[in-house]
Amino acid sequence: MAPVVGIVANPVSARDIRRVVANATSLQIADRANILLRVLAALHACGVRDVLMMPENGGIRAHVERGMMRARSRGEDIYPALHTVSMPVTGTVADTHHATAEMRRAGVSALVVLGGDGTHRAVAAECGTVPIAGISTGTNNAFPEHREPTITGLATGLAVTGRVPPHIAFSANKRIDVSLVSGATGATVTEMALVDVALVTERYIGARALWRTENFRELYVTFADPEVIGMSAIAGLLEPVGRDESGGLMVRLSPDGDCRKGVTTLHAPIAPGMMARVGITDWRRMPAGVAFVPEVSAGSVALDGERELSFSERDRLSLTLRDDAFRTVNVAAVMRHAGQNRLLTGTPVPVTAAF
Amino acid sequence: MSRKISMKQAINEALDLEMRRDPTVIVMGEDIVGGTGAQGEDDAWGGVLGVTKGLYAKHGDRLMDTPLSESAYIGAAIGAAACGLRPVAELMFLDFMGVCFDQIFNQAAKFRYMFGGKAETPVVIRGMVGAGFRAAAQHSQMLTPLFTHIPGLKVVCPSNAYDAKGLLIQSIRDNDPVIFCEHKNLYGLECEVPAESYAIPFGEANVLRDGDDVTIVSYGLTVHRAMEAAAALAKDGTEAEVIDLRTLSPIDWDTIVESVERTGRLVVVDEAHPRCNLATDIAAFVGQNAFGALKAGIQMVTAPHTPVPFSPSLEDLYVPSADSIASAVRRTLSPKGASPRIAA
Amino acid sequence: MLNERIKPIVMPKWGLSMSEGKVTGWLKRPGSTISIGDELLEVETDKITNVVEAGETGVLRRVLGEPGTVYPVKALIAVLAEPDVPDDDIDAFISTYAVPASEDDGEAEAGPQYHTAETPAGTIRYAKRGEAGPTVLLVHGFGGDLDNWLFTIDALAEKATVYALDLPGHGQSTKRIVDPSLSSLSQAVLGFLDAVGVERAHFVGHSMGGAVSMRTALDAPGRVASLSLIASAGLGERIDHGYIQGFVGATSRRDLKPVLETLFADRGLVSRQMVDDLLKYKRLDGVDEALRALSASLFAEGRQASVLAAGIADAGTPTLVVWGEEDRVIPADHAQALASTAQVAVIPGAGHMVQMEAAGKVNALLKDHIAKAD
Amino acid sequence: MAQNPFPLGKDELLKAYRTMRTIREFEERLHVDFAKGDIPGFVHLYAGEEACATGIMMHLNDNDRIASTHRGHGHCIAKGVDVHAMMAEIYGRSTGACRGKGGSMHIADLSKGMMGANGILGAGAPLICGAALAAKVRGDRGVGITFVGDGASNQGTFLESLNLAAVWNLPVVFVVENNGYAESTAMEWAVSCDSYVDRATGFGMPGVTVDGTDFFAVYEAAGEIIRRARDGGGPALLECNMVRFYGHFEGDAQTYRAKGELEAIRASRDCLTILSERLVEAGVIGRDELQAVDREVNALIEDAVRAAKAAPLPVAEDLLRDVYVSY
Repeated sequence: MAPVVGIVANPVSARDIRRVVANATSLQIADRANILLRVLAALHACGVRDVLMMPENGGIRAHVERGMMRARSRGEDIYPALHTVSMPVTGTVADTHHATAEMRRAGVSALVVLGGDGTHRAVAAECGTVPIAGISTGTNNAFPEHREPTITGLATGLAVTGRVPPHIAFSANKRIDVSLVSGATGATVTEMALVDVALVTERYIGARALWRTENFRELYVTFADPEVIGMSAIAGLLEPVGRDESGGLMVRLSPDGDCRKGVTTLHAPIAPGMMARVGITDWRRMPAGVAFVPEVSAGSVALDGERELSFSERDRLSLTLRDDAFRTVNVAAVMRHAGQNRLLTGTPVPVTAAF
Repeated sequence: MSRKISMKQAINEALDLEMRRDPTVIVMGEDIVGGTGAQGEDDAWGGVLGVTKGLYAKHGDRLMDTPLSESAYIGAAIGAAACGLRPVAELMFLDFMGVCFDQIFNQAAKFRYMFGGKAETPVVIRGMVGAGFRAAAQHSQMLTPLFTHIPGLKVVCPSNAYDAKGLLIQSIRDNDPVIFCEHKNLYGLECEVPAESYAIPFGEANVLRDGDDVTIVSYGLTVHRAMEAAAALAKDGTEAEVIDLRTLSPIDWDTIVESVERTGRLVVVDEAHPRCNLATDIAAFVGQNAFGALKAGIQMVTAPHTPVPFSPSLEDLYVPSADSIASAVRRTLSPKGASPRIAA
Repeated sequence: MLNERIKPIVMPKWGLSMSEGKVTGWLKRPGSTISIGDELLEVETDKITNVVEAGETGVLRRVLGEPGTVYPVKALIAVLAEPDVPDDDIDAFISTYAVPASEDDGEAEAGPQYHTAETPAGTIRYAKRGEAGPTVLLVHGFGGDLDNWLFTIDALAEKATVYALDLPGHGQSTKRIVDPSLSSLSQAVLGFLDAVGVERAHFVGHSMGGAVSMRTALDAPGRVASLSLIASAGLGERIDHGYIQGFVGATSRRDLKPVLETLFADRGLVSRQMVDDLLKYKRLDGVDEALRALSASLFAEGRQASVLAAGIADAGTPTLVVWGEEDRVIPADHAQALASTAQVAVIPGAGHMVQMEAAGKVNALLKDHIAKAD
Repeated sequence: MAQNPFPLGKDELLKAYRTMRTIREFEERLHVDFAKGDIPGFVHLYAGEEACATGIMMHLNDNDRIASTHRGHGHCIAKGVDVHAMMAEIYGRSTGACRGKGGSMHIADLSKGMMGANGILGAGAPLICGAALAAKVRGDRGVGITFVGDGASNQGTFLESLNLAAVWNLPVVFVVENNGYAESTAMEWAVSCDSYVDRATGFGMPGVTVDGTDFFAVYEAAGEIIRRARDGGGPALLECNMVRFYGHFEGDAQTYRAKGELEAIRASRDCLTILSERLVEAGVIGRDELQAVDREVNALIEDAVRAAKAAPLPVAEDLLRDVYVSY
C-alpha cells in the first residue's frame, strides 16, 4: 500500500498579542493554503497519492480544495487525493490532539504540520513514533525550521516512499516533560514542551503569549540555538546546545528584570522585533532523565512561549528532559542524500551506492 | 470692508474665518487639499473645483484629505461632531449621499432625539448640487428635498456670495447637523461681501424684490431665473415679489404666507424633480394655510421627472428657465389661472 | 460768461455709493421763483428718498427730469436762471451740457472714499471731506454709522474740513467695546482725533453721538470748539425702550423694518436697501454684543443713564440743539433742557433722523452755528 | 489570603466580577420580563459575552469613547451607564437614559463616553473614527473603541473604517465580537476571508484573536492594544471569540443551532463561571464574597425594574422635543 501522509494545518496560529506588541507575522489563511498546495504537489511528485487532513473551520481546507479543483478542471493531475479525519471541530487545541491521534491510528507514514511551536507541541504529544515534518506558520517557531515548504514536502515524500533510508531520513528530538501535582486534590497534570519551559511569577494565563520579562524567573530548554527567536534565545546566547546532543540547559533570571547586582546582563530577541535586557543569575546544563524542581514556588508555566498552567505554593512542579522523545523528518539530510544519489534524476544512483 | 467676490471665494473665506475663530473647526473631504501622499505640489487641488484652495497653507493639518470612502469619513465627521469638534465635511457632489446616507439620516439626524436631547452634532456637510454643468445624471441633481424630508437635519442652499458666506458661518456655529448645498453654477457669481465674519440666521427668507401682483418663491440658482422673469414681467406692468428661501429646513413660512396674502398669487420654482419637492411642499402649505387669499391656482415650475440629461441641448431644457417662470406667472394672472393643470 | 448766470440743477450724489437716482416728483412748477433752501423735487435712491433743496436763487426755467425716470449722478435735471437770460442761451446750455467727470474720475480726484485710523480703541473707519476752514467732527448715534451724515457731510465740507467716523462697535470700525460707557466712547473719539492730528473740532453729535460729544466737552473742553446736538441723548431720561429693544433684537427684515420706521416722521423713507444694509451690519461678528452692552449700559430699562445737560449749561461751550418735532425715539421736549444757554431749533415734519429728513434746514443751522462759534 | 497572582488588585477584580454579574443579571431579568410581555420592542441580550465588554472597558475612562451595537446593554453597563436609567429606557419611561426616546437599541450616555447602541449594523465604526479623530485633534490621549459582531463585520462601513483609521493613524480599536452567528447565519459561511486577523492585516493594522470567554485573556490583550493606540501607535483589531447564551433577539427559537450546542457552551464556556472559579481557586476572593456581590447585584436589578415600572411614561409634548438644539 502506498504511504499516506497526515496533515495538521492550524488556522489560528500566529493570531496572538505579539502582532500588536512586536509586529509579529500573521500569515494569511490564503497563504497557509498556498503553502499546503505546494507541499501537496511535492508529495505527489514523490509518489504519495493520499493525504489525510485535520478538519478545521478556519478556511484552509476550503482554499486548498478550491486550488485542487482548479487544477483538476485544467486537466492537471498534480495533487494527491485529500481525505479528512472524521471528527467534530471545536476550534481549540483539542482538535490537533484528536486529529493527530486519529492519523496515528490510521497508520500515516509522516505528519506534515503547519503551525508554530504550540501546534508542533500539540502534535508531538499524540504522534507517538510517527515522524513530524514541521512547517513554520507561527510566531516564535524555534522548533520548525525555516525553509520553502516545497522542499519539506519533497523530503517527506522521499522519506515516506522509502527512497531514503530511515536512519538518514528521520532524526530524534528532545522534549521536556512537566508534571504538576495539585496540593489540593493530589491530581497530576502532565504537559510537555518541545523547545522551552518558562516559569513566570504571575499566575494568570491571560492572553497566553509570553513577551514580558519582568516576571520571568526560570527557563528550561531542550536545545539552545542562538539563531532562533523566543525565550530559548536567552539560552542559546549564553551557551549553545544542539538539537542533536543529549540534554538541555537551565537558566535562572534575576527578579524584576534586575540587571545590576552582580548578574550577567543579556540582550536577547525574546519575541519577533523585541530585544529585551534580562539579568541572568545562573545557568547550567540540564541532563536528560533528571527531574528538576524549580525555585519559583507559585506562578505559571509557559510551554514553548505560551502560558498554559498556573501553580501555587501548595502544588508540586517538576521538569524532566527526555532525549529521543519523538521523531522528525530530517529535511536537510534527506535532500543532501537525494542530491548525492541523484534521486530526482531519470536514473537515480542505487540507494546502496550512497553507503 | 466690503468688496466684490465670488461665491466660491465667499465659501473659502467663511471656512478660513471660522477656522481662525474656533480651533475645533476642521475641514475634511476628498481632494480638499489635493495631492496628499503624492510627489507633486502640496495643496494641489484645494477641492475638485478649487473652493478650499489656499486653506491648507493657512491651517495645515486641520484640512484633511480623505480616502474615497464617503461612508467612513462622513461618519467620522459626524462622530467627531458628537465628541466636541465642529467638522465641515465636503461631500464633493451631494449626489454621492447615496453611499453614506445612513450616517447622515440614521446617525447625525437622529442622535439628539434618539438620545433624549443629550447629544449635539454640530457637523456641516457641504457639497455641490444642481444641473447645468454638463455633468450628467449622477453629478447634477438637486437632492435638497431628500434632506429636507429628514427631521433633525437643517438644509441650506444659498443663491449668492453674500448669503453663502453668512449662511456657512452660521452652519458651522449651529449646533445641529447642516446640509449645505452649493449650486455649482453659482460659484463664479460675484457680489458685495463684507470681509468681516457675519452670520445669517436660519429660517429667514430674503425678499429680493417687492411686488404686489404675484409671489415667486425659489432657492439656489433658480432665484436668478425668477429675478429675470420678474424683470421681464415688470415691463408688462406685473410686479412680482421674489422670495429666496435661503434655508429649506427650517423654512420661513411667515414670509411666504404674508407675501401670498398680499399678492394672492403664488409661483414656486424648484430645480428638483417635480414629486415631493420644495415646490409641492410650499404649494401644499400655502393651500392649507392661505387658501382664502389665493386668487388663482398655485403654479409649480420644476425640473421634469427625469434624470439630469447630459447633452447640452437637453440639459438646457431641464433647469427651469426665466421664460417658463414668466409663463407660469402669466397663467396665474389669466382668467383661467385658477383652473387645474397637470404638470409634465 | 453766459453760463455764470445759468445755474444747473443736477442729480445729487448722496453718499459715496450713490451712482444714480430716480426723480419721483417735482415740488416746484416751471417758472417759479426759487430761493435758497426751497424744496425743488424728490429723489429716490436705493437707500433713501429725499428732497433736493435749492442752493441758488433764480427762476426755474426748465424742468428736465421726468418723474419715474432714473438719472445718473450729476445729470442735468433742471435749469435755474434770472428772468432776463434768453431762452436760446438756456437751450444752448442744455444742449451742450455734459455730465462732468465720470464716477471713476471723481473718485480719483477725491481719493479713496473711506479711510481707517489705528487708535488705542482699535481700527476706526472715517470719511473726510473738505480741505479748508474749521474742523468739524460728525458723531453718529446708537446703531448708526457715518452714512447717517449722507446729506450733511458734503454740505458742511463746502466751508469746513469735515470728519465723520464710525464709533467702536459700529459701521466698519472695530466691534470691540472694552467699556460700554460714554467716557469710553469719548476716549475713542479723542484717540481718533489724535490719530488724524486734529487738536480741536466742532462736534456735531446725533442721538447717542450727541451724548458722546457732550461727555467729551466736559472731559476735554479744550478739544471741543462747539457742540451741535441733534436729537441728542444725554439731555433727559426718556428714550423709547421699544425702539432700543427692537433694534437690538431684530434679526430679520420683518422685525427690523417697523423698528426703523420709528426713526422717521415719514415711514415711507425706510427703503429695502436701508433695512438690508442695517441687517448686514447687525449680522457682523461682535455687533450684537456691542449693541447689547451699550444699550444695557446707557439705556437700561428704557431710561437714559447719563443726563449731562446741567454740566453743558455750566461749561459755556457754544451749543446748538436741533430736534425733529415728531421724534419718537427721544422726545423733542428734551431740547428745552438747554434752552437757557443754547440755540434751540425744533423742526416740524421730521423725526429722530432729522439731519436726513430735513437735511437742508439742519445743514443751514449747522453751518451758521459753526461759523459763529469758530 | 494567598498572594494575588493577577494583574489587577482585589478591588478591581471585584469590580470586574460585579460588572459581569450585573450584565448577566440585567439580561436574564430582561429575558424573563420580555417573555411576560412587560417590555416593548426588540431586545438583544449580551448574556454569555460579558468578559469581552468588561475586559476591555476596565482600561477605559469617561474620556474614551465607545460605539456599540444593537446588542449594547453589556457595553453600556461596563462603560458605567446608570443601570436604573438603562432599565427605565428599555421600559420606555421618561426617566430613561434617553427619556424613553431611544429604547434598547439606542441607549447612550455621552457623559460616560458611550456614543450609543446602534440599530444600524456596522454604523458605529465610522462614528468612532470621528471620536478618535476628535481625541487626536485635541491631543487628550482618548481612544475610541467600536464593537461589531461577526455579522456586521461584512458591512462596507466597517471595512471603510478600518482603512480610514489606518490612513489617518487614529487611536481606534475595532473589537469584533465573534459569537459565531450573524443573526442566524454562521460566521464560517458569511465571512469570506475566514480570519479577522487577515482582514486587519489587509488594511495595514495588526489583528489579535483572543478567547472572549476568558476575562483575563481579553483584559490583557485589550490593555496592550489600547495602550498602543493611546500612545499614538495607531489602530488595531481585536477578535474575541465568544458565545451567545440567548437568541439573536428575544423570541428567537434558535433552531439554527446544533443539538446540544447551547447546553455545551453554557457548561464549558460561561465566562462568569470561568472567572469566578479562577478567583476562588487562586484564593484571592472567597466564594462568600462573590455571593455577597451577587446579592447586591440582584437587589440593584430588582430595584431598577421596580423603579422603571413605577416611572412615568413620556407625555405628548415630549414627542416634538429634542429634534434640534434650536430650529
